[in-house]
Amino acid sequence: MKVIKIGGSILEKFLENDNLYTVIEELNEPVAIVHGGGNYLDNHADSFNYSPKFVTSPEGIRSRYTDRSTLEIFTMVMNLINQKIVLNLNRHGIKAVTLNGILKARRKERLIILNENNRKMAIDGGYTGRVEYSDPIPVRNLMDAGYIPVISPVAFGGDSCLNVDADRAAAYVAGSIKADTLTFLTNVNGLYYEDKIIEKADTAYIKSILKYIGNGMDKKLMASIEALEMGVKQVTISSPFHNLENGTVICNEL
Amino acid sequence: MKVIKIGGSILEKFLENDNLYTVIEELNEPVAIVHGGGNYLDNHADSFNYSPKFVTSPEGIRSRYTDRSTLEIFTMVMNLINQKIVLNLNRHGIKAVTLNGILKARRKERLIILNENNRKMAIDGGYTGRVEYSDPIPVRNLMDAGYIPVISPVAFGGDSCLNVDADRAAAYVAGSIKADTLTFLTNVNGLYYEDKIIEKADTAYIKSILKYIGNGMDKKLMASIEALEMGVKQVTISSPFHNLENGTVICNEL
Amino acid sequence: METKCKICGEKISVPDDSMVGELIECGSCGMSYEIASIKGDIVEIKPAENVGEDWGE
Amino acid sequence: METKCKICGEKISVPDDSMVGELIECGSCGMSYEIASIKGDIVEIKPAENVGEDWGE
Ligand SMILES: [Zn+2]
Ligand SMILES: [Zn+2]
Repeated sequence: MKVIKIGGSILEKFLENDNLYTVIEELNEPVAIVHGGGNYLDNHADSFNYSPKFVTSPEGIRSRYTDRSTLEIFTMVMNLINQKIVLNLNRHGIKAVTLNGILKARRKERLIILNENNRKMAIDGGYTGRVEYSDPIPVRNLMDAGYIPVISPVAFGGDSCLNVDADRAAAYVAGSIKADTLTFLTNVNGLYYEDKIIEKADTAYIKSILKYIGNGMDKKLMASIEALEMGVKQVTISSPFHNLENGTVICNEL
Repeated sequence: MKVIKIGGSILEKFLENDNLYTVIEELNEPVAIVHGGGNYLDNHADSFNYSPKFVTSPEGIRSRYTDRSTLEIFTMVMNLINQKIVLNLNRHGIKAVTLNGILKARRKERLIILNENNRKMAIDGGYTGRVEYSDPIPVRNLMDAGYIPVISPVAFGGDSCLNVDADRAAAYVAGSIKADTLTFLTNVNGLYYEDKIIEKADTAYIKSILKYIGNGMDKKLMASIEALEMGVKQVTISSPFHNLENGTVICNEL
Repeated sequence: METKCKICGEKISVPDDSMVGELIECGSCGMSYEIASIKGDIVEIKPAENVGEDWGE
Repeated sequence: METKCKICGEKISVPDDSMVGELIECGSCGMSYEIASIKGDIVEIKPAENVGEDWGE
């Protein structure tokens, strides 16, 4: 069993070119898909009448601020992306269905941002959360029956829906069903460190270099470690437009 | 096994009051939910930046015209409603998940409307469709595992998503899994004809009075007949705020 | 304007402000047509498709 | 403005344009605080929660 995470510009390319099915056809095993879509939302903000709101973390990272109205648009756009993925796969004879409502998260009560005086400040956390649970039963049921469940980065928590990180959501989905492989499809063909690609690494090594890795990839690595700790056998980070078997492979122990 | 259709003002009341769980708790059998939401979309049009477009049929019935941009908003809002239903149920300890991608429909190529000269005219059908298939396997799988699949009135057909009638979608879902009962929850406590409620009827009788029944209820009756012809044992039309066992019961034969 | 029924050959009168897409009926045999094109006074018609009700939500 | 560390009792200076919610640190013991309220010159503080990164999509 395999879980594939698709997000960022790769996701937009898949939707545009309607070629996600080629990736699925290469695989010969049951698969679940977790998608992201923050990029998509920002790139299509106008058409959804959405004014992106961002805050800056003390580390200087700009991130979406999910207030109440953002949450509503966020969940609608994630569901739209989900539907497009399912439609694209069905169109090519691949049985896929939307499966949502299986993720639970803890709402972040507070976020630390840099305010206009460039000083750290705690603000209401809005509607983001940290994934804490993925129900394996519906996922495994559908996979066993030959369907690809397609899962959005929306979780329930604190009496609301929450915007959750799709990398971490994928880690929990994979961990909960004890997937053999969790694959992050990205626009680079693996993890680069000191100008060369890392073909194979264990979690101890990944932890040791984590602080030198740029934003975006570092989140994938943290999610990879979580997935492996939950019992996933290996994590791969690769580009769908290169050989899926290439890229970076991470295991608990080499 | 039971399929429940919720739409119209009842749906909005359930979402507002967060009391759909009370209906589910009364039942003691596996259930699937199909929801509508045309009303919800129209009543919240502003907040979705949506300008409703309507056309009038030769019979004088005003209906939504689903052009490309309406389709996108339609599918997003239906998914939002779906998510709200699933959240409401989960919040009260009822296991429910979003299940979409199981409906297939035939796109309507042409619609007949009344134009500004009050003459009949054929226009492009836009993105509505007639449900032709519901995949029973994912629905039954989830129900067998103890989950309530919540299904939106969005189908695939002609290379696109399509806006489909939720009553008919519910009929196909119920028919495909050979449900014992299909229940339409409405804001009236059954089918009224000649000023009194009909407690029990067979399809022959329903067909004989169909043309005297007002818009809205007539669609439910047509969907009821379809469901019964597909093997559903009985259809009930009732108000959730009265006794669910009251209302109108329709069977193939009394 | 006018056109001719493809079934019974009778004349069908067409209002001057008709648009492409409008449906007309032969008064003689009852056949339904859709206006396919209007060029000057020449009205081309094609048999109307039978379209049932199915409006979605 | 200033306030006093709840752990070591040292003075912590607070910029005049500070807002409720801003985080300040005791220069002496390193304890982190969040400004709970500012009334005139009186700055109330509470221990800052430890908040990890989790921004969603
Ligand atoms: Zn004729
Ligand atoms: Zn101190």
